[in-house]
Order: sequence, then C-alpha cells, then structure tokens
Amino acid sequence: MAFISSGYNPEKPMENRITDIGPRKYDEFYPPVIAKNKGKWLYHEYLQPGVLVHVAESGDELYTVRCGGARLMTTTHIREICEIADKHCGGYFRFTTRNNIEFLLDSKAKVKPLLDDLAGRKFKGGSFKFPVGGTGAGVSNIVHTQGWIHCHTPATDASGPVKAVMDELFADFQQHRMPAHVRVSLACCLNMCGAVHCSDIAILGYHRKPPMLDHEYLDKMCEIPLAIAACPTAAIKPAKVEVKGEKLNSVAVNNERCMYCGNCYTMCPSMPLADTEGDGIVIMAGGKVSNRISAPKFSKVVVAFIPNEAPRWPQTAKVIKGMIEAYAKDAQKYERLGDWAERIGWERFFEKCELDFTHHLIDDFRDPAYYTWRQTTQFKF
Amino acid sequence: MAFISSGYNPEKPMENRITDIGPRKYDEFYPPVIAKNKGKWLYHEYLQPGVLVHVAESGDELYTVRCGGARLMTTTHIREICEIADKHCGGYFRFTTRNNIEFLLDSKAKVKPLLDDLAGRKFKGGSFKFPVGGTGAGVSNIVHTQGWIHCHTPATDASGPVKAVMDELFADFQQHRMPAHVRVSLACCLNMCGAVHCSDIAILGYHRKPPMLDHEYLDKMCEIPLAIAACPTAAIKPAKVEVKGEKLNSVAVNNERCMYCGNCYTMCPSMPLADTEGDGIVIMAGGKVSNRISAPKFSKVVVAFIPNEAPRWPQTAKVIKGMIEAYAKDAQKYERLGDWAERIGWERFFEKCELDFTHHLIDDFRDPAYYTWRQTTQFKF
Amino acid sequence: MAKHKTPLLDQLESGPWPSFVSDLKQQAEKRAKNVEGIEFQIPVDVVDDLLGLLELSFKQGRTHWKHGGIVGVFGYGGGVIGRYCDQPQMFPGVAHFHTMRVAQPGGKFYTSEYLRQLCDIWDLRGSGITNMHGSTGDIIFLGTTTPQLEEIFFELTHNMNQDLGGSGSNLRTPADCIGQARCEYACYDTQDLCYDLTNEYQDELHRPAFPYKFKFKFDGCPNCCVASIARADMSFIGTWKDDIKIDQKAVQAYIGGELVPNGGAHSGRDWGKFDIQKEVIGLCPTGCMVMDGKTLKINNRECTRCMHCINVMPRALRIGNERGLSILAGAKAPILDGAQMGTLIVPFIEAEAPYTKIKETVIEPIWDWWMEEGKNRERLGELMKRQGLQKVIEVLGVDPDPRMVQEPRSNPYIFWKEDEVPGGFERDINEFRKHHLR
Amino acid sequence: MAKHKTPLLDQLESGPWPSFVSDLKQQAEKRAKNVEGIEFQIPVDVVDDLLGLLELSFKQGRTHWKHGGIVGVFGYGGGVIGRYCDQPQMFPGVAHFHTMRVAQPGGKFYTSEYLRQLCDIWDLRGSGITNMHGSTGDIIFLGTTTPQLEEIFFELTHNMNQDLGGSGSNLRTPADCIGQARCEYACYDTQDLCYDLTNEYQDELHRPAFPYKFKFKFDGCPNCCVASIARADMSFIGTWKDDIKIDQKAVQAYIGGELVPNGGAHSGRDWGKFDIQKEVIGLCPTGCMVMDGKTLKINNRECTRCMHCINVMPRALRIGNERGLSILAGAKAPILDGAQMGTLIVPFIEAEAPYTKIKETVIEPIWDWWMEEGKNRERLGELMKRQGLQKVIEVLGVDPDPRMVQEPRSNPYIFWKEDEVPGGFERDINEFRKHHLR
Ligand code: SRM
Ligand code: SRM
Ligand code: SRM
Ligand code: SRM
Ligand code: SF4
Ligand code: SF4
Ligand code: SF4
Ligand code: SF4
Ligand code: SF4
Ligand code: SF4
Ligand code: SF4
Ligand code: SF4
Repeated sequence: MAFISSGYNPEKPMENRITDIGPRKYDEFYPPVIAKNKGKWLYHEYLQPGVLVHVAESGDELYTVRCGGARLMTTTHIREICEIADKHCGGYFRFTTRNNIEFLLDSKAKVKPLLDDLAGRKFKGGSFKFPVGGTGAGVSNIVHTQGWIHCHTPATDASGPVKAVMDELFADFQQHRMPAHVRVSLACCLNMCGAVHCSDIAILGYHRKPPMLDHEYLDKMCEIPLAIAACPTAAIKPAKVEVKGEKLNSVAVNNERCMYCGNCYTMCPSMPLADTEGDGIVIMAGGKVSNRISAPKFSKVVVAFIPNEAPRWPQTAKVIKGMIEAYAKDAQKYERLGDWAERIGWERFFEKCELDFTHHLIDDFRDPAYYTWRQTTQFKF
Repeated sequence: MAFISSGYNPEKPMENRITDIGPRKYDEFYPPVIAKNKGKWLYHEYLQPGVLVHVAESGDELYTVRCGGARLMTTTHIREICEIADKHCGGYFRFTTRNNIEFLLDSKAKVKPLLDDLAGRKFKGGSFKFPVGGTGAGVSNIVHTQGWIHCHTPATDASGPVKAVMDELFADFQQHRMPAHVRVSLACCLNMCGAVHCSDIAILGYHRKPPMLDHEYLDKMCEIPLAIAACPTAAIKPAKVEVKGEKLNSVAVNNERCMYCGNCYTMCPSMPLADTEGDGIVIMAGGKVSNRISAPKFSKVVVAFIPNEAPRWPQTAKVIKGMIEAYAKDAQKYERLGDWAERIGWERFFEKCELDFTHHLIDDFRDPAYYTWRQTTQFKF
Repeated sequence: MAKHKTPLLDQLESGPWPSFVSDLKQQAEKRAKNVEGIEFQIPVDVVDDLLGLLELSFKQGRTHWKHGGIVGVFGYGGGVIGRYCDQPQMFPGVAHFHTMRVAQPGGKFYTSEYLRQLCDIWDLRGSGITNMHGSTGDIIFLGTTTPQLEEIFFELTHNMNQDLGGSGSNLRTPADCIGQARCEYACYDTQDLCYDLTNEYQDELHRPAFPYKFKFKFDGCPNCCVASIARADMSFIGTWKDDIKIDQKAVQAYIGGELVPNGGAHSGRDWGKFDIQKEVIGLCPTGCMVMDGKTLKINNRECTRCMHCINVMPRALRIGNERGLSILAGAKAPILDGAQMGTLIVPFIEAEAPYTKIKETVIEPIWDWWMEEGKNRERLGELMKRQGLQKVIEVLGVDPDPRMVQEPRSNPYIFWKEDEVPGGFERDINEFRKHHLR
Repeated sequence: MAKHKTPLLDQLESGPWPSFVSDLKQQAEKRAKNVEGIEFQIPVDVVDDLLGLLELSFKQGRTHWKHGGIVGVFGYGGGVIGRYCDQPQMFPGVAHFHTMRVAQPGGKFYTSEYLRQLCDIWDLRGSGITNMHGSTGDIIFLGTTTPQLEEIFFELTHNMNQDLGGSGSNLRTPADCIGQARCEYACYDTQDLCYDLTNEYQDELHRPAFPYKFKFKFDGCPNCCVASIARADMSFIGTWKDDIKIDQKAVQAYIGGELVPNGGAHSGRDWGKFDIQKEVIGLCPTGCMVMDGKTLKINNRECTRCMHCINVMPRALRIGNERGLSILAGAKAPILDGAQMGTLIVPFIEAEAPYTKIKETVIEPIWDWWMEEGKNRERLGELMKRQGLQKVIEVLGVDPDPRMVQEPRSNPYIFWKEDEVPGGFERDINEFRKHHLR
C-alpha cells in the first residue's frame, strides 16, 4: 500500500491551507421542487406509513419515501442509496433527525416504482436494506450512540440492542396504530449522547461497579487532581498506596458514594469501570420533546437493570415491547406515552406494563428527589 | 395585691403533683345532638352564609352559626361568648380550625333569635363582635400568628394587618360569591407559624436587612458556634473585633449571602434584624391544602415587598383585594386561586391582578429554583 | 382614662371586623374598674401596658419583645414560652409576659362552664388575654409572670383535670378536624385517634427527647380541614378503599335542580343551572366518571378519592365503607430548606381503637429512626430529604410502592448495594488488564 | 472467508430490521476483493478486525476501546476523536481507529454526487464505515489512522469545499429541522439561520475558547423535530405572535370526514369518526377554542401555540404571519447534576437575515458571560443554575418577564441588594439599643 498524498505538505501545514469554510450550503442540495416551493408548503398527508406528500401553494407536490436503517452504515450501503436516488429521484435524498433515509420525489407516479425497488433489496443475512415506514403514529428509528463500536465508556452496545429491539418493534415501524409518536432512544452510558433523557422509551447503558484502581500506573497516566475533581459525588480522595513494595501516589474511592458515572474514567484511564456482570441496561420511559399539548418532559427510570444479554438482549426487547403494547391498548388518541402514564398514574403504569416497582426507582439524588415523592392523598389502589 | 396560693408548695414541687393527664376528653363537650349522631351524619347545607345545617341518619338536625372574630381575645370577650351559648344553645360551642366561633343549635327555631342577638353586639369602637359568615365559597377568617403582640422575631404585626385586611374583605366573609374557598393567612416571619405556605393568599412578614452585631455583648450573651451553625446560607463566620480598645470574640456576617431569615437572632439576641424601613410584607398566592381536584400546593411570591404601613396597611389590603376581585371575576366555579393562576398562566395572573413582575419573584434559592423556570415554548403574549 | 395614648391603634377600632383593640380596651377598663374585686396576681395594668407597647411598635414598625428565657413548670420541657419586654421601665405591666399553652379539647368543642373556669384562673393569675387558638391548636394564655406558672399549672391539673400542651423539642399538641362529630365525610374518628395518641404519648409531649419539634394532625378526609398535609410531621388523613356509594335518585335531583350543588356553598352568585357534566364529571381529575343514560357510573378503581364529586353532591355520593387513613410525613414550614409538604408513607391503614398497628408499625419506628439519626433541630422531613424515601421504607419494613411517589426518578443515578451486584465491587485489576491492555 | 469467527454477531443478521452486521460484512468482503483496485491507505482488514473486536465485546460484555489520544488537524481544536483499541495485537486493523466529524449540510439534504465523493475519500483513506449521522448531526467518518487526518482534511477542503464539524470545548456543529424546505409549520428559515450562524462562528467552532461544549439547534416550530429544547445549550424554536389562520371550510371538511385528521398519521387503527370537540377543542391545553355554531373560534391571546390543533387539522389551521422565534438556553445531558431542559430566555425575537439582533443581543452577551464566569467543564445550563435566571436577565439587559418562569418562587428567600433597601444595611447598634434594651 503506497501512501497517496492529498497535496498536503506536512512540512508546511499552512501552505495553501483552507479553513473555516463550514458545511456546504443547504440549497446546493435541494431538489428543484423544494428550491421552488420553500416556505410555501400548504399541507401534508400520509399516503401510507413511510410515504408522505407535501403540497405547496403552487400546487406542486413533493413525495417523500422514508426508509429505516442502521445509522452505522458503510460506503457500500451509501453508494446503494445514491444509486437508488439516481434511478428514482434525480439523485436527491436526505436523512431525518432520527437517521432515517428520505427519498424525495416530485411526482406521485415515481412512488410505486421506488417502493417496489426498495422492497426487493435485502442484505445477504436476510434483513431488509430499506424498510419503508417510520412516520406518523408509529415507532420510528431508534436514535443511538456508539457503544462497543467506538467508545471507551459504554456500559452496553448501541447497534446491537438497537437491531434487536427494532426487530421486535418492526411491525410498528411500518404501521400507524399507536396513539401518538413513539420515540425510542439509546445511549450507551450516562453521558447520554442524544435526547435519550426525553424519549418515550430510553435504553441506557449503566455501570454498577465503582472504578477499579490501577495503582501501579495511575499517577503516571493521570492527573490525580483532575480525576478527583471530576467526581460529582466527591467519592474520590488522594491516597498513598504500596504496590510491590513501592509507595505510590494514587486515589481511593468511597464505594458507598459512587454512582458509577464513569466521569473519573473519562479523566483517568487507570480507573476503568467496565464489568461483564456489573454493566447493563436501565430502561426509562415517558419523556418527550415536543411542546404539543403538554410541555416537554424527562423520561423516568422504570426498570433499574437488565443484564447485557448479547447478541439479542431478549429481556430488554421484551420489556420495551410490553410497554408499547400496554400503551397502544390503553392510551387515548394523541396521547404520548408519558402523558398516558401521568393520566393513569404511575402506579397503574407499572401494573399495566407488568413491571416491578423497586426501591431503585425512587429518586434519591440530591434535594430535588423530594419533588418526586407523592405529596397528596390522591393515589389509586 | 396578696399572693394567693393554688395549693402548690414550691418547697415540695412533687407533692401532690398531677402530670401527664392530657387535654379534657372531647366527648365531655359534645352537645347531646352530636353525642347521639356522631359518625352518622348524612349531609349538610347552608341556610345562608355562616349558617349550616347537618342532617343525621336519625333525622336529627344540627344547626351551626359561625361567627368571625379576632383570635386574640380577652376573657371579657370569652365570657360574652359563654353567655350567648348559655342563652341560645345550652352552653355548647366550638372554635374552627380558622379561629371562627361556632354556636351549635339543635333546632332551626333557635337560629333566628341567635342571629338577631349576634347582630346587635358591637364593640364600643363600632366593629361587630360576632359577624356571621366564613362559610362556603367565600373568604373565611385569616389565620395568623403573634406579631408585635408577643413574638421577638416578627417583621410585621399580625393582629393589625389582619384587622385591616378583614375590614377590606368583610363583604366576602358574609357572602358566597367566590368561585371556591379563599383562605388568607398571615405569618409575621419566615418561621411561618401556620399553613401560610399553602394559602390562597398569604401575608408574610419579611426582614430585608442582615442582622446588626452587638459586638460588645455578643460573646457574653450567645454561644457563637450555635449562631454560626444556625445560618442556612453559611453567611456567618467567627471574627475578632475591637470595641472601645478591647479585643472581643464576635462574628462577621457576609451581607451578600444573608437572606434575613433571623435564624441567627433566634439563637443569639445580639444579632437583631428588626428595622423600620427594612421590615415589611411579602404577598404570596395560589397555595392550597385540600386534595380536591388538584393536589395541595405551595403559595408563590407575587409581591416582593410592601412596607409596614401601620395602623392600616393600606397597600397590603389593596393588593389582596385586587387579587380577590380579579379571581372572582375570572375564575371558574370550584377553581381555587392557584388553579386559576395555573390555568390562565402566571403571566396572565400578573396582568389581571395588575401586579408588577420583578426579578425578586424569580426563584434563586438553591438547585430546585431551576424547576420554576419556563421549560417549554408554551407561553402567552 | 387609658394609661397610654394609642392614636394609631385607635384607628383599628373602626371598620366592621371585630377589633382586637376594642376588645383589649374593654379588658383594660374592666381590670381597672375591677368590679368583682379580684386580687390580680399580676399587674392590674398589664393590658394597658400591652396596648402602650403595641402602639410603640406600630409607631416604629418594630417588635419590643426579647427572647424568651428558660421558664416553665417543674418536670416539663414545654408548654410555656418565656417572654420579656425590652422597655420594662416604660411598660412594667408587661415586663414579664410569658405564654402558657393549654392543651385544647378535640375538635375544639367547649362548654361555657369549662371555659369560664379557665377564664377565672386566667383573670386571677394572668393578663386575661388569650389566643383562641394558637396556630398549632392550643388555647394560648397570653402574658403572665414566672411565679404564676406553677400556680396556674396546679390549678389546671387539680381543679380542671387539664394539662398543658407542647412546645420545645417535643411532640406538639396534636390537633384534629371536627370529623365524625359533625361531618359526613369523615372516614375515621379524628377526635378519638387524636385523643388516644395524645394520651399515649404524654411523655413525648412534655419531656424533650426529640431532635426538634414533632406535630401530629388528624384530618377526617382529603379535604384537609385542619391542614395536616401542610403542617404536620405526621398527617393522618382519612380515606377509603372500596366504592363511593351512589344514590341515583339524588343524582337526578341535583340534575333536576331540586338539590343545590355543594350544599349551597356557591349561593352568592348566579352560576347558571347545575351542569353535572361540566361541574362534576368534567372536573374529576381521573376522568373516572360517566353518565350512562340516567345512571352515574364511577370506575372506582381509577378514583383517587379527591372528594370533589362528593363535595358537590353530598346527598347523592357518599364515602365508601372500607375506611381507614393514609399517613403522610414530613410537612413543615420553610426554614431552613424551603417548605415541605407531607409525603405519603403509608397509603392505607385501619383506624380502629386501640390503634396498635398505627403506633407500633408507623409512629414508633419512625420516631426511633429520627431520634437515632436526626441532627439537632432537624425536622423529620429534613431527615427524610437527607436520607431518602428508601430509608423510610426500610424503617417501616414495607415493600416499595409506586403510590409513595408521584413519578419514578428521572435521573438514572441509581446507587447499588454491593450485595445486589453479582461478583461484588472488588475486582482484580491485573486480571482485567489481561483482556484490556493499558 | 471472514477473518474472525463472529457467531454472536451473526445472530444479528436475521430479523427484518437492516442489519449493521450484514452491512459491515459486505464492506469487509468488498475491501478484501477490492475489485476497483483501490490503494487503501489504512489496513484493508479494518472492517474484519472491527467485527472481530466487536464479537469479543459481545462475548465479554465490555468495550475494547481506550481513551482517545490528542489527535487532530493543525490549527483546529476539534473535529477528530482519537481512538485506540486495547487489543492491538489481536486486531491490528483497528489499532488506531479515529473518527472525524464532517459538518453536515443543513436539513441533511444530499445529492448522490456529493455523497459519492465523500465515499471515495473515505474508502481510500479510512474504514469506509460511517455514522449517518452522529447524535449532534455530523457525518461521522468512523475509523482511520493519524497520518490520514490531515490528508482527509485537505481533500475535503480543497476538493469538496467541505469543513469539519465540532468537538471539544467548542461550538458544536449546529443542526436544524427540515423546516421551510418541506414543512408547512416552519415559522422561520431554520436552514438559513443555522448556516448563517455556523459560518459566523467558525472560529468558535474550530478553536476551543469556551469552558465546555456549546450546542445550537434550530427547530422551525414547537413540534421540535430536532429536539433542540432537550439537547442544545441554545435552542431556537419558531413561533408566531398573531393569530392562527383558520379556513372554516376546511374545518367543516375535517368534521365531515372529507379530510383525515393529522394528515392520516393515525391510519393504522379505527379510532372512530373524527370528533373535533374531543380531539381538538378538548385537548387544547389552554381551552382557548370553541365551536360557535359552524365556526371554529380561537381566542388567540390565550393560545400558547402548542401546535396541537394545527397538527390535527393542517389544512384548516395555519401558523400566524407575525413570525419569529423563541430562544431557550441551557439544555444538556444528565452529567453532572441531572439533565436540564432548555429555559426560555427570549420569548420572541425576529428571525430575518442577517440576524444581527440574535447575534448581538443574545448569543454574544451570553457567551461573554459564560466565558467570563463559567468554570472549566461547566455547561451554560449549569452556570445558569449556579448564578440564577436573574443573572441571565441582567446579562441580556432585559426586563424580568413572567414568561421566563413557569411559576413565581414558592420560597420567600428573597435576596435584596443593599441599594434597593432604604437606609442600607449598615446601622448603629447603639442607636437601636436606645429603643430596645438588652
Ligand atoms: C423528518 C423530521 C424532521 C427532520 O428534519 O428530519 C420530521 C418531520 C415531520 N414532523 Fe416531526 N419530524 C422529525 C422528528 C421529530 C422529533 C424528534 C425526534 O423524534 O427525535 C419530534 C419530537 C418527538 C418527541 O416529542 O419526543 C417530532 C415531533 C413532531 C410532532 C409532535 C408529535 C407529538 O405528538 O408530540 C409533529 C406533529 C404531528 O405528528 O402531527 C411532528 C410533525 C412532523 C411533520 C408532519 C411536519 C410536516 O408537516 O412535514 C413531518 C412528518 C412527520 C412524520 O415523520 O410522520 N413532528 N418530530 C423528523 C423525522 C424523524 C424520523 O425519521 O422519525
Ligand atoms: C369547620 C371546619 C373544620 C373544623 O374542624 O373546624 C371545616 C368544616 C367544613 N369543611 Fe372544611 N372546614 C374547615 C377548614 C378547612 C380547611 C383548613 C383551612 O382553611 O385552614 C380547608 C383546606 C383549605 C385549603 O385547601 O386551603 C378546608 C377545605 C374544605 C374543602 C375543600 C375546598 C376546596 O375547594 O379545595 C371542603 C369541601 C367543600 O367546600 O365542599 C370542605 C368542606 C367542609 C364542610 C362542608 C364539611 C361538612 O360536611 O361539614 C364543613 C363546612 C364548610 C364550610 O366552612 O363552609 N372543607 N376546610 C373548618 C372551618 C374553618 C373556618 O372557620 O373557615
Ligand atoms: C404561638 C405560635 C404562633 C401563634 O401565634 O399561634 C407559635 C409561636 C412561635 N413559634 Fe411557631 N408557633 C406556632 C405554631 C407554629 C406552626 C403551625 C402549626 O403548628 O401548625 C408552625 C409551622 C408548622 C411547622 O411546625 O413547621 C410553626 C413553625 C415555627 C418554626 C419553624 C419550624 C421549622 O422547622 O421550620 C419556628 C422556629 C423554631 O422552632 O425555632 C417557630 C418558633 C416559634 C417561636 C417559639 C419563636 C422562636 O423562635 O422562639 C414562637 C413563639 C412566639 C410566642 O412568643 O408565642 N415556629 N409554629 C403557634 C403555637 C401555638 C399553639 O401551640 O397552638
Ligand atoms: C459521536 C457521538 C455519539 C454518536 O454516536 O453519535 C458522541 C460521542 C461522544 N460523546 Fe457525546 N457524542 C455525541 C453527541 C452528544 C449529544 C447529543 C447532541 O449533541 O445532541 C449529547 C447530549 C447533549 C449534550 O450535549 O448535553 C452528548 C453528551 C456528551 C457528554 C455529556 C455532556 C454533559 O454536559 O453532560 C459527554 C461527556 C464529556 O463531554 O466528557 C460526551 C462525550 C462524548 C465522547 C467524546 C466520550 C468522551 O467522554 O470522551 C464520545 C466519543 C465517542 C466516540 O468515540 O466517537 N457526550 N454527546 C455524538 C456526536 C456526533 C456528532 O458530532 O454528530
Ligand atoms: S453515550 Fe457514553 S458510551 Fe455512548 S457514545 Fe456517548 S460517551 Fe460514548
Ligand atoms: S464513577 Fe463517577 S461517582 Fe464513581 S468515583 Fe468515578 S466519578 Fe465518582
Ligand atoms: S411567625 Fe415568626 S414572628 Fe410570628 S409568631 Fe411565629 S416565630 Fe414569631
Ligand atoms: S438572618 Fe439568616 S441568613 Fe442572615 S445571617 Fe442570620 S441566619 Fe444567616
Ligand atoms: S377534613 Fe374531611 S372529615 Fe374533616 S371536617 Fe373537613 S371535610 Fe369533614
Ligand atoms: S372522588 Fe374525585 S377522583 Fe373520585 S370519582 Fe369523585 S371526582 Fe373523581
Ligand atoms: S420542528 Fe416544526 S417546522 Fe421543523 S420539521 Fe418539525 S414540524 Fe416542521
Ligand atoms: S395551538 Fe395549542 S393552545 Fe393554541 S389553540 Fe391550538 S391547541 Fe390550543
């Protein structure tokens, strides 16, 4: 493999350098029908799950075909998308904020051929490459983070559980039978790279063991004061330890105060947390982002822990499926999952979703915990 | 004046001593109709504001005539109540949890003579002794605390503002024209001796100046560590001071951190806060206690400060009257003041009550302050 | 002639509302005249001087009372609040002006006979000024001198079978709503439970053994007429488990207008014809009511017993039969950390005398915990905040119940105990490093 | 033949949802075959080794990535996340596996031409694996070696007129909803404002000068399709000031069933006939709508623009004409102190290019304050919590507005500035003692 230069000269990094040009301008990529009608759309409708039409003041119509997919995708896959776009819609497409692919068509006649084409495309293993859906009152794609594919702090994988859960929810990706949008998200650690904290259902990777201390290397590899300062619960103190007869500067962790956030590990690689049995998944529910009817709200912890059951995380998938079915059965039209839980009361939520209420679900983090306690005689037996 | 002994012998305090006998038993004081029908009441109705009838399963009826009054009362006044009770209802009466007097009658025929009798009784100064009212959807008596009559920490008087405000609200003490109960309370300092923090309208005495330091006496009169520990904001530190050439142990107060709670003064008399211009009244609104329809809730600060305008606190009375009128005009039937404010939005509350919204009304006390900020795009212009 | 000029206070004599100034003045006059020839045991001009002192406060906008000294009756740690004036030369009548808290009877029911006896004692030995009642609920004797304290206590206990109430780091005088004595909504006998616990815990009431004050309040139903949920360390609030009883004929009578809604509480204004849909069904917080033709139906399993429908139609709807109470804990005033509302710690418990289960499985375990763990001047609610609701559940020995929370936690900062996590917390870093090189 | 056995991952190939494993495998195969004869600049088996490494993680339930080292392109403080594997001997293809964040175009609109160019660069110089897109919004190039970073950057900038996105204590790559490009609800041009600010603040985006990361997100309306309110330090959310436009004929068409509610979003189930009362008027959070005969009336002054009615009847109701946006600040993920939602700091501001007012009266004053007062790794929301909303108001130089709070404070712990209180804080204790003896 020979090194191919881009033209960059490491000796003179500033030579010819172009910086601060930002992204490409949005309108370079607008299909003509959008360029023409931007800001002048009148209304939209769903032709079927996954297929939208937007009608402009001019009478122009824009057809959108939305396909699900793993956001982790290879150039092979991207090239296939490009090929489809070239074939059906002049090369124009986009991605949604939930990592779905949208093909943008300027006439209704182009919809069916595209749908047929998409339906036929499958991976070797058998899964669909471009399942159409993800619109309206259904379950859209799971937004997620890196997991074991790229990050150093995850307590679970991302792409794996997402695939497993989406297989379980697949029918509802292609249907409009939910009372409202159902938005599922995954973050592989407490850093929560996403709006996981405000999702109808959130899958969260969580450690359950305090960091190990690699005393022998700690002082060499880490800035001890930074590690200490990183801890939100002040669980870390400087400590002198003896390893192999040598006195070393290191730290001590008060396990009782640790809530396994991994903040110390982010600062100091000699404090790893990952553990086969310790790590796993927390399920949260009832959050939302839109301001529709009710204000946005945070998701609540509804299952304190499910072990990492690779490769298919069956308990995680089952719990989520169970919640969604209970919701679909019981909620009112337009009612988001969290609004439903609040209307029926969380005591009923646990009953209807057949979930256990454990002490872990009671807030005990700092003062505001108190606001989550029941301070009325209004409750249901 | 000769000392009259009760029989108590200070030399032998334990001789003959009776202790731990508790209050008199409730049923010693039940009128016969209550003793007979206790636990078997069927329903009640208002004959007119201030007059209730309760009907028992047995068919027996109990008539209650409720009168307002200052809870600060002399034996002269109490003896007059006793005299009325003897005359009209066999000597039976009670006090309500809001310090109203209730005469308990066992037949309807006795109501009118009692009402007539009460109407005629006035103090020399002209005020009613026994105004009938305080029931139903009206304004009941103001529960209050000691004020300048007895306490060492008040920032305002109690009986004075209460008299002034009740004069203003008097018509509604005798009417049922409110959308729901209106409960006004007063506490003369932050200790809030009462359920002032959960009242439809609360009048709260508030200091606005940090304590003065009586350095010369401080160490002699106070336990300095206790005073320091008493401060919720850690504004007090030990300090050495020089007074008249003498070095003394004392304290220093960080005025910026002080929120004038007077906790230090409670511990240490050499740290008085009271100040003619500093002290005054905070008005709070929208709290409730009952679990009816909505859960109980805290009152919110709606006017940050009104000076102590003795003897009639005209601004305080006016602000309260204004809120009550706005509420009466705009709220729905059964809607408590706080529920009204929440339904229309606090931005509208200030508008309708013609009150200024100042920076003082924004919560900045500790972390939970953040939960009071607006975290949705839902607001009204 | 009044001893002091009170031009400011005089302005509080006008206006319709009963004037405490007029009342104080009539008392001052009565003492001065002393028609009955009472041998007042404290200065005859105590009321005059109180008026004078108050006038000064009105003028200056500041109180003239100093901190209480430690005064009281022998063997009790509460019941008396010492009080001294900071201008004793100007107002010698109130130089000493202690209050005594006299434990009020349940429901604040009185006979004229009893109250006159109290007045007799108080006219002789005190100022004759009272609060009927203090905010906690006591009868407050307002203003006497130190030597009179034991005398009054002796007379109260010997002649009136009457004890003092609480103050200090004690159980405070419990208080109740009128409840079953007159109210059709009462789910248990508030007066009896209040009386029983008051007597059971006399020692705790009189002798400070707690970290701080502790209050019991008893509400017969969720209407909370004694405001227990907002101001008692332990609130006992009546409720029921089974179905609201419905008299369908009476429902129709409300609809038809023969019966007035809410007993006539809204009589002062024309709110229009009663509309059961809008006024009852539509306001039910759980939406668990419907009109099915002419029949009102309640899905009782979904009802949260908020009382609204019953309040509006007391002749048609009645509380259920399987009655008891909910216990909430930790309410308090704002100092130090902001006000707290009571938190539901026992959703339902029976309330039958002798109330053993309430005492032994709730009150006493909570007190033991608080006495063990509570810091000086830390209210129960503050301890709960500090140690968490989990701890309360542990103390009560019950299972965690979603009824105790309004919602589950939204932060996922879950603490695990070492024995809950397979393999525990201790691990061999070198073993780990075999799989994860540095 | 695959380089590593992946029996666990293989189980993720079945099932209907697109399998990333299958995709990775096809990529591994393609690289191995290399039909096009590309001179791969990083190991040809990078994808195989990623699969192998991932299989190991699946087996052990633990990640095998170490901390990122400090790698990047010259002069930029962000855009690259360094990553090294902790088993480089076993998986040399991913020993170095850095990601690059490529600034995505507004609305994530693409042409095949552009994206193929990106693929060409990435096949040559990286793993050919991407995230489309990262959670913040970037195009993520997943996995390359250090020497390739500058090469890729050079090609992007020179050949594609394309820059990197943000990481580190910088402005992060701003992101927007599709907005006016396709959406009838958009109240301003999200793509234009996003693009304008991204370019205006390139320096802030590439060179760390902030205490911590900072995110802009742009939602065209309160539906919040880019979730700005939950995850942007500054969220720009479209709104309007005047009246919702009503087409009464279309209202009737919805009522009559000629038009389907919510564009057909609920088509998968029989929800019964559309009931405007129940589905729209009854769900309006402010209760500001009524049917007056055949006319739908909205009391627009009371409307909080929640979008519900418009969402349900897009052909009958349209956003108002006096448009602009609300700015909320401080949203963030839970670490350290619990998640924060954005707080309304500017109820309404115009959104017309060149957006000077937004920049000069909101963004820049807030940044100045945060850069002055923010601690290391303190997000804007945390600073707001620490210094209070009052401080934000001061920084913005606006009047306090009840719209900025959900409710006024319930604790009365009001701090006063010395100059707000007549007479100030300093007083003479001896003067006081003349009136109040010790
Ligand atoms: C394409 C996309 C914007 C983009 O820039 O990519 C988009 C597009 C539309 N959204 Fe959205 N929303 C998109 C993400 C979101 C998100 C963000 C998210 O899910 O992370 C939200 C907030 C969700 C939340 O609250 O948790 C969101 C909340 C809404 C709502 C409010 C729904 C509610 O009941 O609360 C509407 C209104 C509606 O559905 O009638 C809405 C309506 C719409 C409409 C109908 C707007 C229009 O007239 O075109 C678009 C088609 C909806 C559909 O998917 O059925 N869009 N929408 C996003 C598609 C994501 C996907 O692939 O599934
Ligand atoms: C006499 C008293 C109990 C006592 O033991 O002394 C009492 C008695 C009754 N209350 Fe009460 N309440 C009494 C204080 C309270 C309080 C406490 C307070 O005000 O400090 C509350 C809580 C107030 C709050 O939420 O802030 C209270 C909230 C209620 C409610 C719920 C009202 C609501 O709309 O939230 C009802 C139901 C109703 O009014 O229909 C109620 C209903 C009643 C009924 C109708 C019960 C009955 O069937 O007898 C009684 C007559 C009501 C009336 O006054 O019109 N009572 N009631 C108290 C009279 C106080 C007074 O003199 O004004
Ligand atoms: C007399 C009374 C006010 C009244 O005018 O009615 C009263 C008076 C005092 N209260 Fe109180 N409290 C009284 C009921 C209350 C209540 C209401 C209640 O019990 O329902 C509360 C709020 C509920 C609560 O307990 O939280 C109350 C909360 C306080 C506090 C704040 C306690 C806290 O934890 O936040 C203090 C401060 C303290 O304990 O140092 C306090 C302290 C005081 C002191 C002892 C002042 C002090 O710091 O030394 C006052 C003595 C005044 C005096 O000279 O008589 N008082 N106090 C009430 C007792 C009368 C009675 O026994 O019936
Ligand atoms: C790549 C990405 C996840 C993904 O798979 O998409 C990501 C990955 C990382 N995030 Fe993130 N964050 C990513 C979007 C987010 C978001 C979502 C957003 O921007 O909308 C959040 C939540 C919103 C927020 O900013 O609060 C987010 C909140 C965090 C946090 C917590 C910050 C906080 O203030 O609470 C950290 C911790 C840190 O900064 O040390 C963090 C840290 C990290 C680090 C750098 C891990 C670390 O501690 O060093 C991750 C590098 C992983 C890797 O190897 O690639 N990441 N991170 C996302 C960026 C891609 C992109 O540019 O498009
Ligand atoms: S959520 Fe945590 S583990 Fe996952 S990508 Fe973000 S920082 Fe990494
Ligand atoms: S994991 Fe978090 S809580 Fe535990 S020691 Fe590390 S920084 Fe502290
Ligand atoms: S509220 Fe304050 S000033 Fe008033 S009686 Fe209670 S402790 Fe005294
Ligand atoms: S008044 Fe309160 S806040 Fe101020 S110094 Fe005293 S105890 Fe501290
Ligand atoms: S609390 Fe309930 S039971 Fe007690 S008086 Fe009030 S309404 Fe009656
Ligand atoms: S008590 Fe309240 S919750 Fe129960 S049915 Fe009546 S109104 Fe509804
Ligand atoms: S946020 Fe509003 S404007 Fe933007 S895409 Fe969603 S619905 Fe349309
Ligand atoms: S936008 Fe929301 S608040 Fe406004 S009228 Fe429509 S439903 Fe009501």
